[in-house]
Amino acid sequence: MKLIIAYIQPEKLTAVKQALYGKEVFKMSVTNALGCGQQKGYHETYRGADVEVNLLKKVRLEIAVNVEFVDATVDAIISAARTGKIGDGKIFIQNLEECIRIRTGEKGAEAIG
Amino acid sequence: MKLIIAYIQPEKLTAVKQALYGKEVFKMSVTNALGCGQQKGYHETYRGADVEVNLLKKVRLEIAVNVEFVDATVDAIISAARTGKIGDGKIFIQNLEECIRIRTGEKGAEAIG
Amino acid sequence: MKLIIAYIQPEKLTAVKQALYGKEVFKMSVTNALGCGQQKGYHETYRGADVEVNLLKKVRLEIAVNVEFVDATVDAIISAARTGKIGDGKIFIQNLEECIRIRTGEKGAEAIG
Amino acid sequence: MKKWKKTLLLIAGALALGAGVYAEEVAPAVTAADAMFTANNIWMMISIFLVFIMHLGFATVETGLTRAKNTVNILFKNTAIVAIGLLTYALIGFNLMYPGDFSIAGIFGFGGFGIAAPEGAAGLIDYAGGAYSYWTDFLFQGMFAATAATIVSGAVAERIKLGSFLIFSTLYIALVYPFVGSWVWGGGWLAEMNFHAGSTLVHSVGGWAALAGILLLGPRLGKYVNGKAKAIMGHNMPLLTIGVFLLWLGWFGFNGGSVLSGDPGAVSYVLVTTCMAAAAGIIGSMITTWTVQKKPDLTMVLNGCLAGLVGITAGADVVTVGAAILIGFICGVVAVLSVLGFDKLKIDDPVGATTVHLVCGVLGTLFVGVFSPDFSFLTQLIGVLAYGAVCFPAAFLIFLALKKTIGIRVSEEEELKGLDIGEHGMEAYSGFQFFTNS
Amino acid sequence: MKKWKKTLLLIAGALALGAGVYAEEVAPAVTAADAMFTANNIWMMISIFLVFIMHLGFATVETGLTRAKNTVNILFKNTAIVAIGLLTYALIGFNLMYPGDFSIAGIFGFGGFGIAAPEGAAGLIDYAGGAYSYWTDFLFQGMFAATAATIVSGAVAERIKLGSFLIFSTLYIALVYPFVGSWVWGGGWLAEMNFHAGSTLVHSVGGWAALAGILLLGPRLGKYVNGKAKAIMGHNMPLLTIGVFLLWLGWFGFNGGSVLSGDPGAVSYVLVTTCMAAAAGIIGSMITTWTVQKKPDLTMVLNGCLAGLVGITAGADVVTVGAAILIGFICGVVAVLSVLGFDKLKIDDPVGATTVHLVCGVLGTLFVGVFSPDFSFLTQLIGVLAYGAVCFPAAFLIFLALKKTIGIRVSEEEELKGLDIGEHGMEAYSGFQFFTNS
Amino acid sequence: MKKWKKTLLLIAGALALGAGVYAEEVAPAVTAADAMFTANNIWMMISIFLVFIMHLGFATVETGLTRAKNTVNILFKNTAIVAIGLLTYALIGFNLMYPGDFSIAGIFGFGGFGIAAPEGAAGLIDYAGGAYSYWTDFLFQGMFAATAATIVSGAVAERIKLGSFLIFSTLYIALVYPFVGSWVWGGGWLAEMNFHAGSTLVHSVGGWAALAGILLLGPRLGKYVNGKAKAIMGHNMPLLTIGVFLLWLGWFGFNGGSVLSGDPGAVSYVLVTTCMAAAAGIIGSMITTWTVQKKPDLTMVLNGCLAGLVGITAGADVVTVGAAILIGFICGVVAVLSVLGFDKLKIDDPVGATTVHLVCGVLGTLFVGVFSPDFSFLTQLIGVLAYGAVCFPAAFLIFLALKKTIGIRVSEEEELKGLDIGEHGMEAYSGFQFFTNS
Ligand SMILES: Nc1ncnc2c1ncn2[C@@H]1O[C@H](COP(=O)(O)OP(=O)(O)O)[C@@H](O)[C@H]1O
Ligand SMILES: Nc1ncnc2c1ncn2[C@@H]1O[C@H](COP(=O)(O)OP(=O)(O)O)[C@@H](O)[C@H]1O
Ligand SMILES: Nc1ncnc2c1ncn2[C@@H]1O[C@H](COP(=O)(O)OP(=O)(O)O)[C@@H](O)[C@H]1O
Repeated sequence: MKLIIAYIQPEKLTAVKQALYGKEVFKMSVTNALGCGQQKGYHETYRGADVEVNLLKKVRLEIAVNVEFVDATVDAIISAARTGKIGDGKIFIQNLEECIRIRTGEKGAEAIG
Repeated sequence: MKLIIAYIQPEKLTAVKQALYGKEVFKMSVTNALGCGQQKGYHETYRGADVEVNLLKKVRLEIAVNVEFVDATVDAIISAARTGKIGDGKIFIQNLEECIRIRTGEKGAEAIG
Repeated sequence: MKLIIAYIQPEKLTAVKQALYGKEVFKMSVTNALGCGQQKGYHETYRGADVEVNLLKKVRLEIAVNVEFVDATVDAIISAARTGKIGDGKIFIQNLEECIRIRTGEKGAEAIG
Repeated sequence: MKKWKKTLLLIAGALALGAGVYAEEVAPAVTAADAMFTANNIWMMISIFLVFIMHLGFATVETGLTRAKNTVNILFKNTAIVAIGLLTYALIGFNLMYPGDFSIAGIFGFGGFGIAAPEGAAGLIDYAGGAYSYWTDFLFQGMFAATAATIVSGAVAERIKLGSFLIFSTLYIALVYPFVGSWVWGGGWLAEMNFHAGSTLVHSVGGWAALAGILLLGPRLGKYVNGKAKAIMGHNMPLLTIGVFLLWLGWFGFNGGSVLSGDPGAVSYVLVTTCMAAAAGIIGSMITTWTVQKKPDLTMVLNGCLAGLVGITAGADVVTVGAAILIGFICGVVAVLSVLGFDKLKIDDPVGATTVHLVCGVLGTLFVGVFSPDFSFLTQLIGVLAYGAVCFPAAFLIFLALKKTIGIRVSEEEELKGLDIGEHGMEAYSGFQFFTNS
Repeated sequence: MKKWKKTLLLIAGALALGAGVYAEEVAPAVTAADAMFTANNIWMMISIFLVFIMHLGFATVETGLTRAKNTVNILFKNTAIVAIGLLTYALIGFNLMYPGDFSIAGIFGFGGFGIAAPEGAAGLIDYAGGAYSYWTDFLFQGMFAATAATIVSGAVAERIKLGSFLIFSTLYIALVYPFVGSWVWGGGWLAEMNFHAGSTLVHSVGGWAALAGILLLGPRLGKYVNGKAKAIMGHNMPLLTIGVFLLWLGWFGFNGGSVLSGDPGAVSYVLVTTCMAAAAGIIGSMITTWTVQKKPDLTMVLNGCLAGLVGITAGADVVTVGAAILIGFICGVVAVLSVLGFDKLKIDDPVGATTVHLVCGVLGTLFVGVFSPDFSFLTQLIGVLAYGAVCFPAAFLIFLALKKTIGIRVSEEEELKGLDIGEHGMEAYSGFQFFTNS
Repeated sequence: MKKWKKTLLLIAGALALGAGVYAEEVAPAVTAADAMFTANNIWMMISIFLVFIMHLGFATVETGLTRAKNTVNILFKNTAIVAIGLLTYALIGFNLMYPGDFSIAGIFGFGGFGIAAPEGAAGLIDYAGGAYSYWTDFLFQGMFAATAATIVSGAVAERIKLGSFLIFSTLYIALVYPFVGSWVWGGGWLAEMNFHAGSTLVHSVGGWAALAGILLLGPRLGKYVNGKAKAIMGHNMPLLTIGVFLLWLGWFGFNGGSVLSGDPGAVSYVLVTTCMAAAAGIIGSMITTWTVQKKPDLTMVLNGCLAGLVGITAGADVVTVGAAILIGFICGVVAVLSVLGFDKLKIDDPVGATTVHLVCGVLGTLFVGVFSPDFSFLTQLIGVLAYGAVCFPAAFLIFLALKKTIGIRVSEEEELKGLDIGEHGMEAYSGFQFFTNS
């Protein structure tokens, strides 16, 4: 099992969700995050004082999948989130040792989906 | 060392915390998250337009523990968070390579608790 | 590649960011979190009823780096976040198997920075 | 707004005082009585506006002191109540409260459905001795009517079913409030006893119903755990503060308008006692909360301000400035202790409505018998008991009937998710992130 | 505030009625006409305050019904509009609306730039038949002027360029509004036809411009996806509710002040019909939204309240109380259906301004011809059409000219990020966390 | 509200003008002077309400311009100040400000503790030449008293200890404000010199104390880093905007009530100059912020509006409409530059109180000598300097004494966590998620 973490532009969340559903990935967790990447920030001013905003709003997806779903999941995210512009985001993949469904106590591959 | 990530229903947080304390797990980090799982969402309407809300409010726990604490931690979470209803949540376990206490620079098993 | 997760005091974020920039670590993701650690909480009261607040506000950093950057990153965080007081925070290091830049599809070491 | 006609219309209008027929050739001379009538009526209209804005004050206070997930529901209830109050008062309430003649001596009378002004210019001037017009009278009284239900709204918040609450409010405002109101304002038996309660009547009528509602509903989930009161924090202190200031503002009309004319000496005196009691309520509750809770609690101090205002409402025109300060101060102290006390009794009132309106309303009414030589403590006590003896059971019965039939409490699941989603399918603060752990 | 001079100054002041020269020895006796003048003028000044606070009401309603990321922009527009409205009205508007003599019979006239009171005490008393002073008149009318642009502000929110909106508003308020206003209020051709619209005029003038703006701008990104309307939720229901209550409060002056004197009978009657229509609007929309949408939508009910208020504005002084309730109820029902209908037509109006001000403004004006025997339906229809025929094209042309030159819509990127960052480089709720997924 | 007694009581009440003895048989005829008295008094009571609501305006402006973590603290201070202001004014202030006779010629006098109306109906009518009642006078002045401390509250926000602030406010309102106030309003030496400042006096008295407080406290943590000003963003722009509109509304009573009668010409003229200056302040600051900061800053424009209002306060009754616009515009421009300037000087004023109240207050007072032929620039300058010479050192000394004893600044840790937790042990927005990185 793998844990896929993806940072995407907030406005792409709906499209990414649709794309994941299309690949039969229905389960995921979402948090909002602030990101510092290649995308440069912008300037705000407040009462004359300059504010450099370099932490930009991002959405963080966390998706646990069985190994055979990894490629489909990554492809789905990329296809929906890519605009070709800086700031599109990044995907990280980690190993996941165990997964347990709280309701039933099921473990592993059965529990994940 | 392992990193345990658990998604639970928000209203269960206090109970889970108590259960973890009972097992002498005192340290944890909490964020709020939105989750898409087996639990189906609900519909809102706003000025006549339908809104399907399928990202439900969840609480995400992140708990780093030494290997010998893994089972106790998982059990505590399950015992306090389980209602038997869809939406109870899920637990993920990952390997944790290193842990450092910023204040003292201690590392590993000492630092974790 | 490694994934470094650090919990720090919110007011240290700017300093930590500067320190990371100094070590040429420019990319990171930030979320806010609540933490339960050695730092004891505080009491609020509301209309006479006591409220024990033991989940304290923390900032969570997630930084993916190539292996050779791990030490520099950890040092930078510690140097900027340490005050010597309880509540300074903790750093966790995990293995990171893959990293993909959504915009270009680049993978691995190239994609991370 | 046809300015070209203005000169004509206005001379005529001002003089003819609303009569249908305007003399276009010879405008009769303005008399001093006309001018006084106009001035008095303007004062009463201002009071209408001030009492009206109290409804916004109540809405924001209740919203501020409850959780974000129940915000839409509270705003909805407070909006609907104003509409229900005004319409039922036009249909039934006004003529039940001011029946003219009583069918059952001093206890019950009904002047018929609907509202209609006395005819002609003479009718206008004759009405209320030329102090204000029929329509002004109706609207001033109508603005009060909804208040009783609004007081209940806060006390039962975060757990009552919307439909049941609206049915309760309609019945209570349309029937109970004007019925018991007629005993004093309509010239019934309590008026004949020289009972002096002024507008605190509204507070106690609302307060008793609030108590009945709370007892039948039970506390919110998670309020009392293992016998200990837990804090369920209100989500918006600026809203609360806006509400309290608006209520104080409204009280200028609530008490000042109750003088029923623009009499400079009498009205301004009432404004002074009202403000002094509010200020003393703030100081009284501030000292108490700082002492008892170690750190001064804003919500307690704002409750204390309202407590002072409710406390002075009965006696605003008949006590001295010194007594007003004392009354306000005592009510401020009592407010804090009463909120703590109700929690001890496991009576869960999220906004302190029973404390402010019932406890301090009763206290204020009794204080008239203490601080003014013209009124008897015994009569004041009888009045207070009489209202409790009718309002509490009446509210209890209506709530009970609803509980046995359509139910009054939302499901546990809905209570956890919030009534905004449950009753309205919407959120109050779309886009904002909440940490919802209760 | 020099109290040591008070006694002297005040006797003199009160009597001399603003005349420059104060008699210090022999104060002339106060006449009843002086007192009446003072009372009437006080009423009109109160109306000024009430109409003024409507601007805050509009600002908060529009803010509440849109997204957090566009809040600063909306507040900014509503602040700027008040300033632009008052200043252009002083420079041009007042004398365009009340030209005195028409250059083109009943259609166009201009009384010259700037404002200046008639001279001397006599001028004061003679002005408007002694009902109020020149300055009161100017300020009351000036407070209305900005309203038309404010109505547009909500409809075009979340996507219009700030600069273009300010230019549009300046032109529309300074030229179009007073020009068409003179037809009725200035004594022009519609006044001569006995057209009775009162202040709904403002609503329709604003409403037509709102419609023109929406059509040229197009819907917000993400509002209509695959031909279906998506919800773009407003971010702050308490702000919305505060706004609606403040607007209702303001309406007491909007309608009550339009009586143009403090006449007790006439003004208080208008207050009653106004309140009854607002209350019935709430009930009408509540029933409709509960039926159509299954759960009652707070935003619809608050729109319904405003719809009732707009609906009664034309006829407040000439219809019966029963008719007022009916008008309010119908407008409440229509409000809900109209919001749904505009969405079907893909006309994206975030706050329902076209529904409330245009649809219900037109309805209310026509209702005068239905419910009052003194006015002809045909004339009312002619008036309504005349305003549409001039205001819509005028607004459309101004917007079109702006679109072809400096552009009227912000970039897609700015719309996604929000106009607060884009136009102002700042945030409305610094520190709060949002979940921004649109 | 005993309607059955109404007719009788009201005829009597209206005529007897608050006298204790009511003739029940033969009601004396209403005189025009009675009606005028009633109308004037109503106007002054309205002014009381308007000035009262300014306190809510200040509370919301200050809350909006500071961080969420200090919200409870600011609301608490503003609530407590109103109570302290009213109570100390009743005890000491009123008779210190209006001593009747001066002990030290034109400089100091004290009329004794407490408040008491002149006796009998005659006393009422004689008081202030029949313009308003004793109680109206007291309450109008009392509402001003707290304002001075409120101005300080914003400037020292986010770092001052609650207890120290309350002690400072009590001393400053009870002693310093009425003492220096007596020089002008009490008929002291500046009144004799024909110094014309009107209510700007309040602004400068508050402004000097704000400056003293800021200098002794030092800037907020993180405000000036490496010699550069950093933005510490206010957390709630809708609250700020609500506050500014409420303040503008209140200013109608602040300036209009300072006419001290309902004189139609004089009052309405003051309302017009007030509005014109506010509008011009908006335009002036808008142009300046748009030019200097590239994008127009809402907080600057709202400060500019207040700056225009403060600027016109001294001369509202004596300058032309054109001059009012000019004064407002200049103050609007100055407001923006002054906020930037104070930041350059590292004087950290989170809400711009020193800019708005001190800088524009001084400017406005001087402008009277420039734009009105009746007043001398030199006298105006002397007045301004006199106030600075007493108020600044007085405030400085009180703050210094507190600093040396109980301390005036909260600990660094408390400042980081927020004063809501530190001073009150509670939060303003329970459940909302914040990103707290400072
Ligand atoms: N090395 C990293 N560690 C943690 N988060 C990262 C890293 N690189 C990118 N991110 C996250 O991804 C987001 C998008 O990255 P960005 O550099 O803008 O994309 P791109 O690589 O397409 O230019 C960032 O805002 C940040 O949240
Ligand atoms: N595969 C997954 N990847 C990421 N998060 C998941 C996954 N499965 C479940 N979750 C999280 O756990 C929450 C509860 O899951 P749910 O399916 O409702 O529980 P159950 O398995 O008991 O039906 C989800 O809302 C989501 O936040
Ligand atoms: N074992 C753990 N698992 C998850 N989070 C932890 C763990 N230990 C510490 N943390 C996070 O780090 C924060 C700081 O920890 P704390 O114990 O206060 O630091 P210190 O070790 O210096 O006393 C906590 O609030 C929590 O968010």
